[in-house]
Amino acid sequence: MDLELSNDQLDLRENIRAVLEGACPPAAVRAVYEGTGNAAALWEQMTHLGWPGLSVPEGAGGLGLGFVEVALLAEDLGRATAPGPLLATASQLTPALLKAKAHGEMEEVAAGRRTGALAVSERGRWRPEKPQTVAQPAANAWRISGSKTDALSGGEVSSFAVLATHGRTGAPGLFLVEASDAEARPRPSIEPTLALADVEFDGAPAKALVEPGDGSSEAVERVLQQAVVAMAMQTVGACRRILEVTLEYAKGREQYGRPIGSFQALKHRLADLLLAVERATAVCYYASLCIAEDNEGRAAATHSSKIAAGDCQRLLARDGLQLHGGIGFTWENDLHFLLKRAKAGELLCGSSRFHRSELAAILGLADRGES
Amino acid sequence: MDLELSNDQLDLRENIRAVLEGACPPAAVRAVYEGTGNAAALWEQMTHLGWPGLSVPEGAGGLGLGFVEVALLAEDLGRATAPGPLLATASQLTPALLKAKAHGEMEEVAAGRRTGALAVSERGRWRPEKPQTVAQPAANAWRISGSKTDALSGGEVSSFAVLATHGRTGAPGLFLVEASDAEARPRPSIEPTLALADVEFDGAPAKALVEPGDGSSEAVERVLQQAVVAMAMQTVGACRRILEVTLEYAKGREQYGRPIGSFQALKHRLADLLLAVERATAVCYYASLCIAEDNEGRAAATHSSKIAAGDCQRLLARDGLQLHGGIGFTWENDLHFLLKRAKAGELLCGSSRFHRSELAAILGLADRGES
Amino acid sequence: MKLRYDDDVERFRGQFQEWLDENQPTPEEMESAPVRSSAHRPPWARRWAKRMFDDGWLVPGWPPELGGRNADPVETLVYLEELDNRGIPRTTNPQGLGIVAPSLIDHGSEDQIECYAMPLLRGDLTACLGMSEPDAGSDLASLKTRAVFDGDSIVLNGQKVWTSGAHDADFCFMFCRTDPDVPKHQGISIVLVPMDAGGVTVRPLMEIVHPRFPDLNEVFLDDVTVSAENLVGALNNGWRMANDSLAHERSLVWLMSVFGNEVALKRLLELAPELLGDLGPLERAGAIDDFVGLHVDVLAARCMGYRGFARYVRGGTAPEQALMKVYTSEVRQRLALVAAELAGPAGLRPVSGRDTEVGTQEDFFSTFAGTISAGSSEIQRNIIADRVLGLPRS
Amino acid sequence: MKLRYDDDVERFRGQFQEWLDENQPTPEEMESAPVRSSAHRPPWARRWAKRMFDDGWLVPGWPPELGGRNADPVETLVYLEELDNRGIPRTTNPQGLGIVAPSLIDHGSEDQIECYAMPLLRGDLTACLGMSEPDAGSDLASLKTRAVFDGDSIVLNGQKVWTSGAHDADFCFMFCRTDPDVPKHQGISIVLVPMDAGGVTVRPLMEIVHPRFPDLNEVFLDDVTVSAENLVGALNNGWRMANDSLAHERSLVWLMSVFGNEVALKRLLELAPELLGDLGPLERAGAIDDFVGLHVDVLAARCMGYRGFARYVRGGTAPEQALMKVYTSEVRQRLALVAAELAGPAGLRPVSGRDTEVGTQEDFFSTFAGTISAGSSEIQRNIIADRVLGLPRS
Repeated sequence: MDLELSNDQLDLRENIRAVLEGACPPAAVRAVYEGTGNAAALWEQMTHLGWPGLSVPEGAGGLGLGFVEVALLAEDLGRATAPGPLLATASQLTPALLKAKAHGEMEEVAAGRRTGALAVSERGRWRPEKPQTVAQPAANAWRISGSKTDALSGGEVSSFAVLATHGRTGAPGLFLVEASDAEARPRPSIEPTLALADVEFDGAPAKALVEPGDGSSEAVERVLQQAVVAMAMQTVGACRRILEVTLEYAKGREQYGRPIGSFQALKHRLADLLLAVERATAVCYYASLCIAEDNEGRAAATHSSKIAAGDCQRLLARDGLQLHGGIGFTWENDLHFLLKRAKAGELLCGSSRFHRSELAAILGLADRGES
Repeated sequence: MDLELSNDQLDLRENIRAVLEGACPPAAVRAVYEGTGNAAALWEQMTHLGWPGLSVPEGAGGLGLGFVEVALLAEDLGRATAPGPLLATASQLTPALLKAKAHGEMEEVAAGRRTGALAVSERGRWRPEKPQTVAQPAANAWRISGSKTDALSGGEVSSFAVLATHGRTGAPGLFLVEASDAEARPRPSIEPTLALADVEFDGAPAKALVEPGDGSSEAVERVLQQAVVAMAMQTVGACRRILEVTLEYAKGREQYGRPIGSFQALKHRLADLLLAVERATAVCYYASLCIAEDNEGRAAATHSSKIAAGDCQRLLARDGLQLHGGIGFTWENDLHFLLKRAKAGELLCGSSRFHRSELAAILGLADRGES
Repeated sequence: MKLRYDDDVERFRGQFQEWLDENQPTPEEMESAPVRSSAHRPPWARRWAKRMFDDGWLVPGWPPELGGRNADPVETLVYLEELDNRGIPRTTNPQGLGIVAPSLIDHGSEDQIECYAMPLLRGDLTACLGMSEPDAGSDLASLKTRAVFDGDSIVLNGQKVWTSGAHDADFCFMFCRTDPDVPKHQGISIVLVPMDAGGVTVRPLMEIVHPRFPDLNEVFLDDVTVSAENLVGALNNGWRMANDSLAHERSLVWLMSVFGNEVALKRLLELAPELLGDLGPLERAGAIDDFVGLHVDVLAARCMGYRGFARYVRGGTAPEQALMKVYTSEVRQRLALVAAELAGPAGLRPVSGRDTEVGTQEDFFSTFAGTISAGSSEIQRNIIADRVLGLPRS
Repeated sequence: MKLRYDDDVERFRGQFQEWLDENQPTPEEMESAPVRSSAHRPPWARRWAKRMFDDGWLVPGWPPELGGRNADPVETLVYLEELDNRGIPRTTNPQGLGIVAPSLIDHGSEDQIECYAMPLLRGDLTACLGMSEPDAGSDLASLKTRAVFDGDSIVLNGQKVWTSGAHDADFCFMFCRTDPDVPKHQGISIVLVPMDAGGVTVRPLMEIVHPRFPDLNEVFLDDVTVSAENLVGALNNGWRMANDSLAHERSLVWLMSVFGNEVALKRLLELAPELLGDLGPLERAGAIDDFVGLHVDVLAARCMGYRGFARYVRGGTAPEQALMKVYTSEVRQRLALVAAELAGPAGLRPVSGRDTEVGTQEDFFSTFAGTISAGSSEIQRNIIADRVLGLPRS
């Protein structure tokens, strides 16, 4: 097992990081937080670089890369607390389009003309096993009805990949609905760059990306796994950046005549922070690789990645803020963008608790019903 | 609420501690561990001081003190890792005799002629709600049948207070059985001073201390609560001693030219150890007071005391051993007596996990069935 | 040990309860003008302070002329319990009542007592505390703000930070350096600085929670000139007075945290049906187990506090304030974390006022005020290690 | 990134598997004479060492004349995976094979290689490592054991402690001070000391677990005289050689801990029905949640190890051994704690041999060997902070 990035992957990451450092500095994030700016210019630049089509096949105008590369992108989007619909489009819509071999829509994505997010959660919970949203077959199309919550970038995407069950058979499927056919209500949030929204579907016309029926359950699972791992990865990206800025602060800030980073109690805690970040990174990479290679350990690895990311954010958000002292508590310091991004990452695509109970079922420790 | 000892209680504790330091030094404990000595002389001295009758009424030859004093005794017995049947007799048998107003037996206890322990656990678990052991009424007596495990000092006491249910009604009761009428099998154990034994009752003649019937369930609970709090308290006593010897070690042991207790990372951990000990002590005192004053918060406080003692032993045993380094890993250092006593205290009279689930039920968070 | 107090203490409690029934501020009053910072005193709070002062319930342990009734510590404890039980704030300017006023009464001139301390007590003024500085943080001995005597005046220059309520306070109890040539902890003095004095600039610091309700400030002093009579106590005696002033009521500050945690736990348990509602069995069990742990945590804080207080009352060692601070603030943080994670994405909503709500991420972030300010948890652990455990200095 | 190795690596694995099928020690052999210490080599283990050496499977990365086949690091990894998968010990004298033999081959004289290193490899001798001393602990630079040259002899005096396997070893790779007048980390040399030399006294230290199977020893050196030819490498070069010798195979030591944790987790999950059997629903859920956490912990150790190894193979930075050590040993400890608490009083039973059983308190205590020895977790965290994070020295 080789869990280190290839040279191509390292180059890609370096490129992504350089672009985001230039185009999405904390000042740009601050503008979104304070309502004085938006992600339009950033989106344009990313489109120009072909990032929306990162995993879209070359034949459809994309870069033709795999899920590991999507995960790398997610990591750096988290690191930069980047606003805009790229994370949703690359890790939520595109996997569904790929599964459907939806050539036309993928072309639109690659060209930056279509963005999208999964609409999975209902009543505030990511519970993909039991969606209440229903898909009714109709002439030439499907009709989707139901209420979804907490769609990522839901306030700004142009389409949704909606998880719904067949009105008659109860089999799950994924359905493409144009945002103009749904009603998205942005949610007031302390993390405005994610543009979370609740979305109402009232008989919205839809195209099936994963048609409900034999094997649809597994196909849906595969799409959702990518969303989960990417969300874990972006959380860890934010956390690694928390570690970096905390280290910088600890090295520079003096107290009692010496840098606080020379106090042994802080050193040991910073060592534990590194451990938590490395641990979560390694599990996320492993999960992304299992997905990319369609390995049978995929599901367990997916849950594990979100659990490890959860442990990571819990520790990094706490100690990152604590070790910054008062300065990290001020709005004018950039730390809080990272804290809020890391926390939001825990809450989206299923909490640690949810994935722990799912993993228990996979490990045979609890019935699916019990979990 | 006043949770500090009175002057009389402080005097009592000072007295107990002085006696145990003289009569039960680590060398005496070591002799029990290595099979070269026993607790006979210690027992004689304790009897001489009237400790077995600590909470026996003065009219029956005891000292007539209350449960807070029993808890204080337990704390110091844990601190000294004292061998012998005093903990069992004072905190398990005597509460049952008190409940039964069994004057004759209490006289025997006060005179040091009767010792005893509860026989509650079955198949390795403290599950007072569902004993399989059965009491059948017979002419002039009861007959007890069943298998009990892990009786404290079970290998050396002269009698057992057995938890059993009425063969017909299923109501619980407590029954006094002489050890000579039962078959006690000592268990090989890494904590030999506790003399744990499994006990078999095969139609053993018994006297009811708590007669099965109306209100017997609550009466049994009150007796068992005392055993639980005393066990928590003895665990905390051992833990406080772990803290003391670890502090001594940290102050004296030099590494890299300075005492290891001057390294900040260790200082912070030692501060947390103190916190854990103070926390558990305070909750145990509170629980013992609730029992002594028969307060309605008794049950919740009892569970809380065992939970806090569990948290305490988990941290103190780990860091106590870790901070001692290799020396604490050697048989010839006395630390391990304390480690093993603290660990055994967690396992007896119900684990933290058990008491957590009971407390959940009391708090209304889970049905009794669910807990 | 005993669970209940003696009868005379309970009679004292009854007296206070009766008085409260008649005099406590109404919910309508309190909601009419929410408190926006720790030195903000809306009209109702002013009336409330004056009423307490006049009837001897403001600082029960003091004599009647200072707003008290010569109560003993146990009576004071019972008094605070009653306020907490009813959720009534004793003051909206805790540093003014708890630190500045007592310090002035101990060390101030007659004029200072009359013009500053008594108005503080009667509700006519509020005060802030000028201690922290940008490069000193928790290290008071490193402070740099200069105060230079110039005839009958004192001229101050420098910068303070994390000054709670400075934008709403009437004056500042300002720590400054009056002799730069002696060792650091010597040469510090205290000067009373009216916040409207020329050269005082206050810049509120927006916080990462409720950014619209700032409490912390930067305070810039640019040739601020005040009368030499504004010097508090002896010159260069500020370090000792600081230690004294922080010790005021130290024996009872833990109580507020204990109650705060109990209120938060109560709220969490009220929310439980909603938070646990649609969780699967394993998730639900995990959450319940967390609740149980928090219950023990909160109970333990109460037991530790009351135990330490009982020792203090008997004249034993001072209660281990560092232990209580680190413990109660970290329990509150754990509680906030459990609640906020259970709430899911709904917990990302911004809260509307200064008070955060259990079950939001803002509540979680707000708990860091407790673990960072007034001596961070790290500093408290140093204190425990050095002073309680007697470990050798690093 | 990829989950599987290249075909040629898998062919190498197949070759080794075939060889193992033919040659690995049988369970009967192994049970016939259990290994009682880390320098004990029962007859079957001796035969096994010789067989591996002769067929080039002892140290695959070395040339055939040293018991290898010039394998590359990935092949060596695969080789270790196979041994671990089958639960076959590569050696019963890990310090001899992993540290002493390679150090001698790097730094020793021809005679030393022939008389000490090769017999170590072929299974004819076992060695122990004389590093720790009573007052030095993990601080090698403070060692006091003196070695004085006297004509053709070296005379040693001093005391070692925590010397694993000293009571079963044939000789000791002894660190001693040969020049007391230079700074502490200079003036250290390495001398080969036969354990049957006059003046050597070995006192096994009973441990708090399996006290009947001691591994650690005190070693007293009282005018022990050995030939001057027993000096290893250059005089006063011991500090550097120590660092070299500990670096041997550092790139793969993590693998053993990763496998050890996986074996322990497997055992825990096998025990699950028994451990969970009669628990109530909430207790059961809590235990399951712990198991899930441990599963992630163990998986993460594997992922971190393999990730670091991949970097190392590409010539990147050395794998962060300190991180792996602290992590894997603490995971193992958590696992032991969960299992031992679940086992209830039954877990107090003493275990019968040197190997502890998951689900006993002895197993929990035994895990402290991992968090204390070979650089405690505290020292590893110092190393991470200083060398990986680049934090300023305390």
